[in-house]
Amino acid sequence: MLNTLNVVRLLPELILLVTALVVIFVDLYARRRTALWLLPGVSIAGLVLAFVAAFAQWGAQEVVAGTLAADSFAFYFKLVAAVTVVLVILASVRYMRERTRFLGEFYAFLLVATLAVFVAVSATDLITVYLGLETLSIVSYVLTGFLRDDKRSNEAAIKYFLYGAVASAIMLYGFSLLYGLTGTTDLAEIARRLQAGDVLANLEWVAWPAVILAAVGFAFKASLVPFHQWAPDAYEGAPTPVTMFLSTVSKATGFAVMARVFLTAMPSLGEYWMALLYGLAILTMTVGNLIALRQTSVKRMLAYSSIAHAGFILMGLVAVTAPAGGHPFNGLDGVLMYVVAYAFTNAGAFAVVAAVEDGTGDATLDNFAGLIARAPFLAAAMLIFLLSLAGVPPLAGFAAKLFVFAPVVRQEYYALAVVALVNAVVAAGYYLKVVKQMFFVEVPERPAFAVARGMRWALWLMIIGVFGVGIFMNWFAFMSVRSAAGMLGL
Amino acid sequence: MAFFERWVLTIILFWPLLASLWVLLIPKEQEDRIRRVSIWMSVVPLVLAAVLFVDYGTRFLGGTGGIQYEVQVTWIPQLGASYHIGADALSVPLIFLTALLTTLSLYYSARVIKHRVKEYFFLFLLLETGMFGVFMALDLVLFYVFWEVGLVPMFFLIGIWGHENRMYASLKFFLYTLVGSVAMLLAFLALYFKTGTFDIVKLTEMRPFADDIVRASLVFFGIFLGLAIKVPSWPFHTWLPDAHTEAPTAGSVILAGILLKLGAYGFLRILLPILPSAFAYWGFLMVILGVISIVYGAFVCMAQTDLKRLIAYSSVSHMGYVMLGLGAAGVALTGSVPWLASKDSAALAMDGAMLQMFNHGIITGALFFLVGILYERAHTRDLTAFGGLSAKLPYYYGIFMVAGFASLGLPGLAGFWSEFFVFRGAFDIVRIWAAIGAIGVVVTAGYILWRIVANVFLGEFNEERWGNKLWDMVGYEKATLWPLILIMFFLGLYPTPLVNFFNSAAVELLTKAGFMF
Amino acid sequence: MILKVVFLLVSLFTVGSALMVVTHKNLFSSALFLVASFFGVAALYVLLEAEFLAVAQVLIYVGAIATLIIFAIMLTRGMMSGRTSPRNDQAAWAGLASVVLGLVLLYVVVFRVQWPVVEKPVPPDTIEQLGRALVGRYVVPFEVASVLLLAALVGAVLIAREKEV
Amino acid sequence: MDVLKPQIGDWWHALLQGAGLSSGWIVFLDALVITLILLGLGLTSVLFAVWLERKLAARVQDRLGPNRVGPYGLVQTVADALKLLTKEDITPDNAERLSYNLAPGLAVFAVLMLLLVIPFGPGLIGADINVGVLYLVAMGSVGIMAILMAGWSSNNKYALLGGFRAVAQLLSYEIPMILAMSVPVLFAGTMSMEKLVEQQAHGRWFGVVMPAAFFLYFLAALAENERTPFDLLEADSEIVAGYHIEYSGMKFAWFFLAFFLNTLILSAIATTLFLGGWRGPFVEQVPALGIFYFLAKSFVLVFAFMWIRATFPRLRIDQMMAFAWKVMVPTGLVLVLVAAVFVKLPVAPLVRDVLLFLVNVFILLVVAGLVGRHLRLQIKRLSEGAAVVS
Amino acid sequence: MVPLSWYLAVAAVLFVLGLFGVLSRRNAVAILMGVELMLNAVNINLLAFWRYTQPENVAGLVFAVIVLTVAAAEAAVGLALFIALYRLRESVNVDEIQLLKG
Repeated sequence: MLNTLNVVRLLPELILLVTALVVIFVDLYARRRTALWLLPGVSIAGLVLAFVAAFAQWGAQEVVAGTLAADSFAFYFKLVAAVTVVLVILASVRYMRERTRFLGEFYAFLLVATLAVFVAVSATDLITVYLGLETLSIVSYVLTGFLRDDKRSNEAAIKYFLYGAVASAIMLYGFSLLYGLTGTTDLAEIARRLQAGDVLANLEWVAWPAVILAAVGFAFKASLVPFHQWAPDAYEGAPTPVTMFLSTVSKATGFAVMARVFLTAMPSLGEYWMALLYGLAILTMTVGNLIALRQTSVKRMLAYSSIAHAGFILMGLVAVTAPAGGHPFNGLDGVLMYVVAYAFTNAGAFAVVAAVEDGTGDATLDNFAGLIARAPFLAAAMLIFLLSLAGVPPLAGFAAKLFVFAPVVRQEYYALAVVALVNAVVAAGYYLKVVKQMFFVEVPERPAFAVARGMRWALWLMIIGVFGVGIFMNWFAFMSVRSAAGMLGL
Repeated sequence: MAFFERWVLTIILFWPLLASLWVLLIPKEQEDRIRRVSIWMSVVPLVLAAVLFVDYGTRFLGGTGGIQYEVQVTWIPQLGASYHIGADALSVPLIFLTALLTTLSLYYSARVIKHRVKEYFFLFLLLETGMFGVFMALDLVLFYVFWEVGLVPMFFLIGIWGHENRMYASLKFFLYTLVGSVAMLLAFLALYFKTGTFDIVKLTEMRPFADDIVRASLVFFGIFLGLAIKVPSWPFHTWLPDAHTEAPTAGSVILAGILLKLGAYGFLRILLPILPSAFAYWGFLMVILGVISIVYGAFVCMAQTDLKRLIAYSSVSHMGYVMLGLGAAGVALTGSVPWLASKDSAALAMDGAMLQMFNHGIITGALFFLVGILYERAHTRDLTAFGGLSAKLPYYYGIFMVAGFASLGLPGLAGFWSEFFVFRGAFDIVRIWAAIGAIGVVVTAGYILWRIVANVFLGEFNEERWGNKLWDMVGYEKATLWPLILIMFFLGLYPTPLVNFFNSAAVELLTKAGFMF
Repeated sequence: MILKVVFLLVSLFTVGSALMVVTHKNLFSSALFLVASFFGVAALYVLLEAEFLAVAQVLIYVGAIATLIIFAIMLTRGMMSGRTSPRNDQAAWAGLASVVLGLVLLYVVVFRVQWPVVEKPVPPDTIEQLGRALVGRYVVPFEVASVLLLAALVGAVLIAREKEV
Repeated sequence: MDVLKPQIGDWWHALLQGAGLSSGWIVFLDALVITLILLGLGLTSVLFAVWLERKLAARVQDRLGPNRVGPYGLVQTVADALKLLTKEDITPDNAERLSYNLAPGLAVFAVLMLLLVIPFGPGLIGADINVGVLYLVAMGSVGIMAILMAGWSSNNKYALLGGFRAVAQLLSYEIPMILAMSVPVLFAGTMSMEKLVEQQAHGRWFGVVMPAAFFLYFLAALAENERTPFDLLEADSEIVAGYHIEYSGMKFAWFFLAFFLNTLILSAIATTLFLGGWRGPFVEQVPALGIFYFLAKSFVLVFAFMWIRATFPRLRIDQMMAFAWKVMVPTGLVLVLVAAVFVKLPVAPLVRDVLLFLVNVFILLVVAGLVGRHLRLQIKRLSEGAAVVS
Repeated sequence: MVPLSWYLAVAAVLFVLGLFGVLSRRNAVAILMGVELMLNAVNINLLAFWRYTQPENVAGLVFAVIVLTVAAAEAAVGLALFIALYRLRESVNVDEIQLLKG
């Protein structure tokens, strides 16, 4: 009921909502020149406030209004999302300015998408889970197709939309079965009811359909093979800042929701969903990497690479355990580490792609040739991000890999470990292809180009982030272990 | 001296990193300044490493062995991973070797590298930090971090400043090493889950998986893969000829001189003390691989026409000695050989392996410098293109002969002692295999004398092709090589200090592994 | 008994219309059958004593979604008839997969599982409770849904707007 | 409260039970009879309304109107209907037959369905479902569907344009209409039509308490009914009758019927929601009076509809859309907000009603003022532009 | 009373029909129609479960309401995209979207 609602717990969400409205009003009333810096400024200010509001509540552990959890797990994702979206906004200032005049709407949509992420990651009820995911999806469709007159943007959005709509319908069917079996939509309550006697007798018959159908939706959001076909197209066709968002925050949300639903609502079905995810993980990383190997567009290559990375993240969830005493490497903290590392890294890589697109018109491998001479900062930044993606220490990607490989080793899933190993190497192979283009190939005839200021800041922040996560792994380990512990009931 | 004790390693470790950042801040147009800065900055760790060498020696004489200069600062408390570094009788010489070869390489490169100077020196200094880190790390995570940090700059050094096939070679180098290192990471994690720590010292005390040979073997092979690729042992060696051949001169020097030692060092620092049971169990395998490497490498050398490639394959062969020595010690650990013989033999074999690590660094480093010097003039590495250089380039010939003879193990030069110790140790333990391995020594003499000396230095001088394009060694080249030549002579005549160092390290490691002396 | 007959008629109507929706060649007719199907579903809701949802179904599905769909069809006139087949190359596989999935679902969901059925009447104040729930326990989804609708509206306008001159 | 229904209903049920029918049959016959009554009532009213419209328009235009068939031409409509029924029924060659033939029926059906929830008198309601108001809105959208079908299936570009306009206009005006309708719903706390009437006892008509909402509803109803000044979907001078351009004979008659039924029903809804429904003096004593009051109030509204139609010019389509979205929707939102606040106001009902009335009038004035100012500005700009051109 | 399984059967059939539409249709709007059928099936499920297992708990109703709402928003955005696509390509057939393949 309303009177028991603790509004403070919803402060991050409210701040985002208000900021989105303010952005729209600013867009209405500010002069264009002012709006150009005021819009991103206001958006970033709102996100920073939301970040602070979420950070201040770190450590809380309660359910707000029956359908949202205010726990460390959720706050962790909120923090990551807020930071990443700030970076996205910084990276998009010039990119979007040159491509559309609906800037106010763009930033407002980004904020609403973030709001949806906030809701989805803290959802403790099938209804909020669905609504959060779906809001995120629908706003993402719009963002993907934002450059309406650009064929690629539009087609990307349509592909994304069609896959998304089907996936969410399938997921809903699974949810409805869960609801039918347990008579409730509350995740924790579902878990309790699933262990009740009358339900138990039917469990084996509902378990597979419910798990598979529900997993489809999450798998779509997290772009796991075989529900990934939208991803490369959407990532390539969408405005690149949007791609940054999709490939990091949106994907992370898929994992957050997947983890929460499976761990909170279906712990007793663990063997079912873990087996499913095991297969998906292997499939995802292998297929993603193999296709990425063949790409000539860097944007598309990164798209497939982020599919492959989804497989790596999934490893954490496959091998999730609840070791006593809140020790690290319980699997879930691997997901969390990966998400934060990946947020900086992949967003950074796509930001560089955006900058290269701005500077050279496209983002094929050829456009990256000799980048070190033409835009040394970009090349260096890209190198750092690619190395991080490859998992080279002391960068963020290493921390991530460490934390997802660890639980797999702990559980002694040797097959998975070997597949992951091979994939890590394959992935490094195509990352190095880009490095090779940037550093080894020399094209003296191509002109140098400059990087926009917002982009420069965003890249610096992301570089700092990538190094920070890698070197000060302990802070992030601390936070992710705490968050994971809360979720695992430790 | 408390300050020295506490900070010397850290300063050595991070000094090159600071230097590299300094280089980064210098505008790329000021190439001379970049060169000066990097060379002088690299001298600092060299001096410190020399001081360290001496200091450790005095301590050693004073009776304090084992790991010294230990620093342990909590890094990731959740994982029990810490910034834990230290140096013992094994690592101190290797640190010195690293500092020496880096300084020489930088000095040499300053004259040779004209293209993208800033990046070059930046990467080289970064590389030095990575190598130092591996030799100092006493924590598996830290070890892994520095292991990988060393990987990236070398990838660039090969890829940007290498020869025609540099891109292929750099990619191959990186990917091969990465396969190994990821496997190694997985094995480290397995160790962690068994013990709850990444600390090498603690792990050594705990000796995880001592009673579970299956899991111990799994972990062993995870780490083994990473190290053996780096060493490189046959059949993981295929990246090496490409990488060495295509790398720029200084890159080859570091690659052969230091990076290969990282793998061998890993065997001694991690595998032997932490997983002695598996090390012993699979010791015979290492013997076999070592012998195959020796013989195979040597025979392949005979078939080379590319001078640099020949030296590269000789590295495979020479690193085979290291493997043979280590494997023999492992076999001795099983206790399957007579007690009395194996006790000292194991230590001797390990002494030999360690000596070989150091010597090979010096000798092959020198050889690669020499090949580089020739290449700078002739722009070809084809053996058959030359002939009769002994008359035209006498100084060069002389230096080359010293290095070459050292390489083939001529008594009086450094190489002799390591080969001698290895075979002396191994003969007692794995007699037949050691005997087969000895074939390699013969073949080595063959390719040094027949392939190189006969083809390059003797015979007809091709006047119309080379005319006066080839000139003898000049000052900076001499300055680069003389320190190495001197060390070869010194160690050839008086190896005792180094042998003492290594012997104490070997004894200590074997003791930790459960060998009673 | 009479309820069962009514149910059967309604569901036949619904499923039949749905079948036409997915098989009819003419897109516009498909859309009309979709409307019919929506009505059928609304009637099923009435049979389930969920009048509010039945009305909402008509209001939203027929009044909003179907209208939008038909509107879109009309705006993209000329596309739904003629030249190309309405089905894609994988229609046969799709049919097979759908039949198999359908059989599995029917077997599992309908015949296998003993759903925990209770014989209880619907409380008379259901709608009031629904209203209270929407501003109580489910206030967050309620509000988020409104934000979503607003965003979707703005987004749709933004994307479908006239070409800029 | 239920005065009429129990009396008649009990007698009727007793009769049926006496005939030895099972309860299932009784339910069925109930439904049948109610349907027939509603149909009869609706259709007769339409006959009268058509006549009224023609007479009224004639009077406004200083003509006589129908005066041949029957006294004052009262039976003229019947004659016209018969004529339409006997005319040839043409279906265009390229028409989409199914929907072409279905559309008129659906149009009438959609409107007739609305009769079900309208309380004609105390207890005289087809079905008092508890989401009555929502039902009204929902059925309204079915009407749109019929127009879309007609517009599309005729395969005529004017018809299609009419269809487009139907969606644009009807959907747009549905929103202020729903907003206006939700004001009394909010105030009464129920969506049941009968309960809404109950809440308007003692002359406390919502239309009086909240004149702005009533006015908003009225305007929206004009548009929903495709009446001047909002009759753009069949604007004769632009798209020659729009969606039913191809229809003739019987099928045209269906559309015609739907149109007039809609007029009546929108008035009836307005009566129920805002004018106290069947309430009036002495209804408590003589329930039958309720029907009279209800019809009387409804026909006053119908009269107003017709009057406006006869006297106003048609809007341009962009003006019409702008009016809906820029004037009516915001006003409606404000009204809903105001109502929501006032419902919770802790004062005596009378005080609250008076306050609400004042606020409503204020809003009405403000909106009127704003619209007026805008119009004046536009006129000024237009005249200046004209000056420049000339 | 009609047994619950009847409703579930209708819902399952509707769901599968929708899925068939999605998989077999070439036109984007037709695919969307399939999706709408699937959503309807879900709603039938939800309401049937609500009625037969938990009539006094409105969670099922709330869920159905939310699904309805989201479906509307989704359809709006989707159709807007289709219209934009049509403006760009004069076609809303998805298998003609080749630009991004491969």
